[in-house]
Amino acid sequence: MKTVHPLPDEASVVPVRQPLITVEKLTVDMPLGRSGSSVRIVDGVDFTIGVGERVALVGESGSGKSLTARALMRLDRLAKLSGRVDFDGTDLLKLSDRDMGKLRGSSIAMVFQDPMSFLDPLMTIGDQVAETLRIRGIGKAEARKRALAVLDELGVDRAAERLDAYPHEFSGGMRQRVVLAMALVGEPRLLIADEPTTALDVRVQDQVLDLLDDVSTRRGLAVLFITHDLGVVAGFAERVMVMYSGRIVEDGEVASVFAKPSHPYTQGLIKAVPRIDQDLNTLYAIPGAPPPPLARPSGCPFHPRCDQRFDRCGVDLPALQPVGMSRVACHLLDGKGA
Amino acid sequence: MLAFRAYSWFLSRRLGLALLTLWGLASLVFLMIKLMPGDEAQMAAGADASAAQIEAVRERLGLDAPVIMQYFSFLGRLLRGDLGTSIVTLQPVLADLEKVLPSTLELVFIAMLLNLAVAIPAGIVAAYRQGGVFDATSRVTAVMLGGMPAFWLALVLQYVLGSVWRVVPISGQQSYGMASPIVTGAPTLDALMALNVGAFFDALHHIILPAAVLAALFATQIFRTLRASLLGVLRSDFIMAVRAKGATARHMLVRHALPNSLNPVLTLSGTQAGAMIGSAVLVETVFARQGIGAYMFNAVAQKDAFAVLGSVMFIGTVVCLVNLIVDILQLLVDPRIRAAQLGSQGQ
Amino acid sequence: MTAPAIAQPAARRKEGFSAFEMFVFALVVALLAIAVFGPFFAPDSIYSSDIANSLMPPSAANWFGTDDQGRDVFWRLIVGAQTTLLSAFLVVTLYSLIGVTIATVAAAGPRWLDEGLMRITDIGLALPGMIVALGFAAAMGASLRSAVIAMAITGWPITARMLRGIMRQTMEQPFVAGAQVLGVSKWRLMTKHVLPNSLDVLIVKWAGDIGTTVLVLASLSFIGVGAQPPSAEWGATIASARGYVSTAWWTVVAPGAAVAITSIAFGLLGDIIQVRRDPSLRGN
Amino acid sequence: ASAADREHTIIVGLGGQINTLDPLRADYNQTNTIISAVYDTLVTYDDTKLVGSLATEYAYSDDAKSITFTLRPDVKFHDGTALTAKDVAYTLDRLKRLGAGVASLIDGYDSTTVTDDTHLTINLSKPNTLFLPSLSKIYILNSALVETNKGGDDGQGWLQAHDAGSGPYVLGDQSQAVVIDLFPGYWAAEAGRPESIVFRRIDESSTRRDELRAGNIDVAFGFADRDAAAMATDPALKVVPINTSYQTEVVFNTKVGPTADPKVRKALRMVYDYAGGLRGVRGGNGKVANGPLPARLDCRPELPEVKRDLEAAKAMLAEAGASSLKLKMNFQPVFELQKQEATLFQSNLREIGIDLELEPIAYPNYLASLKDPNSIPQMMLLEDFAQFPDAGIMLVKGYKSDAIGTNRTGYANPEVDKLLDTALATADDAKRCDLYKQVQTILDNDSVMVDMYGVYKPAAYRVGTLADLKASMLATPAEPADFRLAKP
Amino acid sequence: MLMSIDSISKSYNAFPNPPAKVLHDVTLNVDTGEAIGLVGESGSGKSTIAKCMLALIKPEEGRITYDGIDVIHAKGDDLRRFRREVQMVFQDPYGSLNPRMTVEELIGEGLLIHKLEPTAAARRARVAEMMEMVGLNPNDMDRYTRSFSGGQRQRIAIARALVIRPRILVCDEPVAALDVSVQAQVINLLQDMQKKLNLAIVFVAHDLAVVRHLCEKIVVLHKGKVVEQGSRDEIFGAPKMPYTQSLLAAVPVPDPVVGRARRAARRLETAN
Ligand SMILES: Nc1ncnc2c1ncn2[C@@H]1O[C@H](COP(=O)(O)OP(=O)(O)OP(=O)(O)O)[C@@H](O)[C@H]1O
Ligand SMILES: Nc1ncnc2c1ncn2[C@@H]1O[C@H](COP(=O)(O)OP(=O)(O)OP(=O)(O)O)[C@@H](O)[C@H]1O
Ligand SMILES: [Mg+2]
Ligand SMILES: [Mg+2]
Repeated sequence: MKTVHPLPDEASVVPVRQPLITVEKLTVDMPLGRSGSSVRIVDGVDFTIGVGERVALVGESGSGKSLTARALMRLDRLAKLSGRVDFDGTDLLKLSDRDMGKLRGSSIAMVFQDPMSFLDPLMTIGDQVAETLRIRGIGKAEARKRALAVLDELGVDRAAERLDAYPHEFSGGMRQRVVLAMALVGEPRLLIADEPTTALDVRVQDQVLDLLDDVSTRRGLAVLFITHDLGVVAGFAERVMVMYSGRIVEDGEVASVFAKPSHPYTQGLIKAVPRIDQDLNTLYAIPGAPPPPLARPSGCPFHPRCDQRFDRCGVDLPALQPVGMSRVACHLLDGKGA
Repeated sequence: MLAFRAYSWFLSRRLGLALLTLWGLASLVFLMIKLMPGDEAQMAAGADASAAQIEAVRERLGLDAPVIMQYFSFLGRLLRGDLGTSIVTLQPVLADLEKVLPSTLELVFIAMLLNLAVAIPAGIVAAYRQGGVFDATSRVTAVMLGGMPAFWLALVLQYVLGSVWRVVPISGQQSYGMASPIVTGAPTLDALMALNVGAFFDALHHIILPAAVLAALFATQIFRTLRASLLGVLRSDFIMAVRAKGATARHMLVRHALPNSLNPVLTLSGTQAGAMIGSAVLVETVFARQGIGAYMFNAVAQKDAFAVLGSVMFIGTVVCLVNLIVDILQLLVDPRIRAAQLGSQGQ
Repeated sequence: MTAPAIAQPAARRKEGFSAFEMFVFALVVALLAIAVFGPFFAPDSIYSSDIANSLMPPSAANWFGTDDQGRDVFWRLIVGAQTTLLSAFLVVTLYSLIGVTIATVAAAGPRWLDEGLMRITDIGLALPGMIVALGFAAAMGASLRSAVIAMAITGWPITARMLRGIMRQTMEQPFVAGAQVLGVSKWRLMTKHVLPNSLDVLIVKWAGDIGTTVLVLASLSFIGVGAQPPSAEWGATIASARGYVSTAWWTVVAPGAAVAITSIAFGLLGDIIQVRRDPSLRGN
Repeated sequence: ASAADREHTIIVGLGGQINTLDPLRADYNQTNTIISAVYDTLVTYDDTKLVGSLATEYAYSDDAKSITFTLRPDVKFHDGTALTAKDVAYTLDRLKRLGAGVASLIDGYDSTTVTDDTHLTINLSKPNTLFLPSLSKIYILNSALVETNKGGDDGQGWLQAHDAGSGPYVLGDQSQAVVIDLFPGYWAAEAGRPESIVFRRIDESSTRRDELRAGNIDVAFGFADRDAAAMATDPALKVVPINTSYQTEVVFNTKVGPTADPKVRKALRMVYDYAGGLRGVRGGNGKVANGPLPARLDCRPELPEVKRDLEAAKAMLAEAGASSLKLKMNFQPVFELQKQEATLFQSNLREIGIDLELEPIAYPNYLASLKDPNSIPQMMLLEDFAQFPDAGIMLVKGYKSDAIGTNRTGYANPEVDKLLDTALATADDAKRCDLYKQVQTILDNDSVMVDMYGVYKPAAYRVGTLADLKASMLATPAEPADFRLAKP
Repeated sequence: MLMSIDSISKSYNAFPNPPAKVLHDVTLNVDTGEAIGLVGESGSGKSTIAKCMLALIKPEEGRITYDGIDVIHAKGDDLRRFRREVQMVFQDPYGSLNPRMTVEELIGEGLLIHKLEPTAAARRARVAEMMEMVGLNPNDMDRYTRSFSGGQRQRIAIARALVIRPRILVCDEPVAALDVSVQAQVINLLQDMQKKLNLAIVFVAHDLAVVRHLCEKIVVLHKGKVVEQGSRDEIFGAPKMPYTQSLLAAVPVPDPVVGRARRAARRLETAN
């Protein structure tokens, strides 16, 4: 049944793509209690995703990946957003709530981390998948038919029978397919997948990745893939953006970033992953833990954990600058490093 | 077929437990009454009865038997659906209850309707517009209403609305000449059955203030519970998923948020049903309604053992029944509970 | 290798109190202060009938007027605060103790014990509190003591039921298995690990219950069970004034307002605790 | 309600539960009020005077062991059958069989000899001059009707909601409220009786007041004095302080405890603020008492009113060696005014350093406590009243040493016992009266109670509905049969 | 042989359906000082085995013996010794520490209840020493765990388990909830401790790369059955069973070249 899609030859030149979504100086502030003060979680993020492009956003827990993703769809009711999110020529941050609502699900869709908690436990699978269409005024029978088609496409076996089942009756992998079906049924152009495989075990994760791979290729769908697992990135994405403490610290083609990571944080992340295909030695561990948004260190937020830091790191915030094919935010690359 | 068996198993188990509870309740109250001082035979024989007369009555009513025997004969009669005879009215307790129950049930039912009809929409709006003007005012109102003694509120409102402004009747269940033929005993229902619109509205007019007073305290509880529960649900991930599909606020609230936050509200209204009948005593007294509250109160005052037992058994039955209904509703609302309780894996 | 000292601030920062919260605290403190110290300032005459001056409207001498015995309504309210709040605290404490004990035993015990206790709890839930109070009043004489005991023995089932459910949930938490693996005794497991992590919700309930209990005590007085003359307990005060709504409104309004304010203050206190515990419930 | 129009209907606001309409239960006040209009008795009271009703003539035998009656010939039950001596016999025999309710009044009934339809003789097991007055509470049943509906309980269940009487009213529709309708064939028909009388239960005095003001009811009884005062200014209402046999009093346990000492009792009598209580609690609706029996009864001696005198009370207590007493008084919490009187007494006693604990007591408990002098409350606040206006019944039930269960003071005085026994066998009214007076003087000297005041029960009606409101000594405060429309 | 698990079976009640058997005749042994990896997909029964090993639940069939103690029926002194010598670290670093206890109380609890250190001062010293050892700052002893990060909590959990010097430490997916960077810290710590304390470790995980790093012996579970067990080299070098092979194949590799190649190969395989 499955079509096997030939993998791009990594020697081939990266195709020049039409930009689909362009994010400029995006910041996300979250309110703190009732005091009226807020904390900046995402701090001036710029990036572009081309039509049909697969981009991975990686970073440790709490670095702001999810908030960035949700900001693109304006899903956090409490978040204060600023900057520009240009989608197909319109600035999403300036749209009315109604118009934004129309865009959601049909132009941009989202798949979430924990498939269980992102399904309404009281509604049948079929209704939930069809809901995206029903909201748009499509008739019940038609919506159901299309839901069934998407579920079939995603390899849910006996899909017709299972339309009337409830989420709790599905296994983790199946649920993730359902969530994916919910996102795809509206035929969006950009899919934001927020850690869609983190809660799954390796084998199921693998299946879901294959699925995403197939669907995005077949539909020419752009995917923003959020994860903290570099292994997953390597096998799936074309481009990777590394996020640390609310900022992008490195952004480049997957091949070049993995081959020669520029930022010490990226280097650390890659070294810290235990690998099945290499000799055993002590794992490299980045010391310490990422800073919470309220206690970001001055200068480069990574400097307290960085083993290549020097004086300037504690003072100046490095900007994201082009370095070869990539962009990197690190003072080391200013040529003045150790 | 499988589902049917699962449901009947569930129901019979619940009914069994309810019967067990009722038996425990009956035993407890029986014991309590027998421990109370006062002589039933004397109450039956009359205040001025002589010792010999009292003894004669005692024998006739079977009160000379040891308490344990009385207990067993009480249980035996109970099994045959006989709640015993009141020593005050000298009537079968069941017959007495038939007269007073409909009125109380009507009051409690309408109060419950009012309670839910006000509290649920208010809770939804308050939770969705958390921090807004409606949220603030409704929360303050809830706290205020919940803080007043029910009978006090009843007295004050009765005076202001009934006696001074005359917008509602002061007391009673219907106006003179408005009685419909008794079918159920509940004036509103009887009026409906007699197709007497005037009588129906008259009865409704009489019940509205008592029911509102009774509902006030309970509505504040429902409101607060629903609001808290909804806030929790609104924060949950799948609500975000629904929003990501482009759903309108209304759709999201009605189709997703509300069903998911109903469970604690259902549980609460189950416990409220019993408490409402208990509180009905106060409201019935103030508004001069003839219900089980007044009957039971009188029965305790007169040490009318079987009347008390009968009333308590009735309230207990209602509580058990309501809880059973709540269980079933929870089952219907939530497929997970259905799976857990009925054991079917959704085939 | 020692990791650097933790840079993280406390997960939830201490927030200042809003003006409203300060107001509620002040109200509760004021009520408690009145309950504790009020009686020291009250004139002796609050227990002496001055029948010639009964049912006098509010005046400079009697701020809230006088009651049917000609006693000063204001001072009786002040003195009654002590009895009222003390009884309410007593009731809530008593039934909480019973409830916590039953819930703990049920949660810790074998299945049959749990089932048995829960059936007893069901019976308790189905038992109308009013009837038990009337029964107690008949057996022990109608007095505040009977009312308190009756409320204590009818109040526990809800606590027990809720707490047992919460405790069962808590017992599913991995840290409980962790303690079991360490070999802690059942007693320590329940008291040190399970109970402290289950009481949160109930503490909110109890704060609110103080107010509710004041209300129920008032209702019991209304049906003749409760504090007896010459006690200035608020419920008894309202109950005996109930016939004067139109003829001497001050005797009804003043104690009713006292009960309402108290119940509202403690209710709000419960709300505040709850919001502190779970800030998402906050309104403004 | 009924077919009668509102004009000719009187709606009564009645406090308290109407448990049953079985004449057996005429000992319940609410029951008695209603059935007094549905049934007839052999004899009745015109104010305090015993007069014939169904009986035109009656007489004790010389030994007071039997009574002969001559009945009216023209009395019909509501179903049209004639009332005869047989029905009287049936009624009394049934009561004796059942032994409950008003049966306690005919204790000592032996049998009835029916001579013919209108003549009969009642035989007693021992001389009992109280028997005849007691018959004023015994409602005569339609024997044939009860017999056909007797069921398993001698007709008790049936009589609950059905009538078997011959009185001026028949039981009407009982669905929402108790309704009685005029009986056209009444033997003593009089013009002006309402077509229908509706009894609505309204417990709270203030609610009755407001309903009366609003015109939803026409007449109501038992008002709190404060409400009566408030209504007195309303020109649409007429307030009538009904003076029957009610007396507020505190009875002592004369057998055990500190109150067994007559000196202590006497001292305590001098403490209560009679005038203050009457004015403050009762709104002046009453009169300070003198003597153990209510002032409205006949056969009372001229006893002095007790005066409040704290100094004398203290001196008396000192003399009795009981200066710092701790006492306990019971009262019935359902009666708000009694609670106020109890509170006042408590406050009065504190003035002379006596600590009085108040404890409410439910009526069944109180009755049960009377079975043993040791359990009789030390002091009990009561609003006492006579079931029928005869001094003898109150004295015999209340103070004879063998009246266990109704003797509320544990009083045992051979001299009183002897005087009362003599009275029970004395058919001559004047002589009997004299004996009663002697007993009352002894009781008063013995200070068996704090006799506070006779109380008048305010009743009120809407001007233009009733012509008047007449007090009744039998069905207090008023008998519906006495109602007359203002505009018939 | 320190602990032997001898053909145990375990079912969970699914009333009113028949009980579901989740372990079928599982047999495995733990030797002093060795690290065993327990791998398998979600629901394969790994946690169930771990719980049986700790006597948190009882298998219906089979025997579990620890150093002469019949674990399933142990009571009194035997049970106490077992509880001291076999310890556990859980997956969820947020739920597995009692939030109402300070770090000192948490780590010191074992010392207290097993009466290993009679005085409070001595216990404090031991706790400090242990915190030092797992890389925590002893100054944080009086704090509650809510302000600690996931990795730090896992360190506390490890310290809590190790302070009473157990001989076996069962870890149920201790790094699954942690970030890669922190995961490496915890794995290194466990490895370190195993060597220092001559500890036997039973390591439950579904990430084979991690298991490979830590364990010299691997047990592969599938649907409650042991499908393959052997040394690290056997399992990773030449897996015999297809299930093991599929597990291995699914492990992502953080290298675009290798990773894509592996996936392409595997997909061709499954497509055929
Ligand atoms: N509603 C909110 N209010 C305040 N702070 C928030 C809120 N949601 C998230 N945060 C904070 O924002 C930061 C980034 O959160 P985010 O969920 O974007 O991280 P993430 O990179 O997706 O991490 P993870 O891998 O754990 O999903 C965290 O420190 C989190 O505590
Ligand atoms: N308490 C329980 N009651 C009923 N079934 C259970 C219970 N605990 C586990 N199971 C079932 O037993 C099977 C094995 O569960 P177990 O937790 O041992 O798996 P696991 O290998 O640890 O999986 P994971 O990787 O998801 O933690 C699963 O199918 C699970 O649903
Ligand atoms: Mg995230
Ligand atoms: Mg597991």
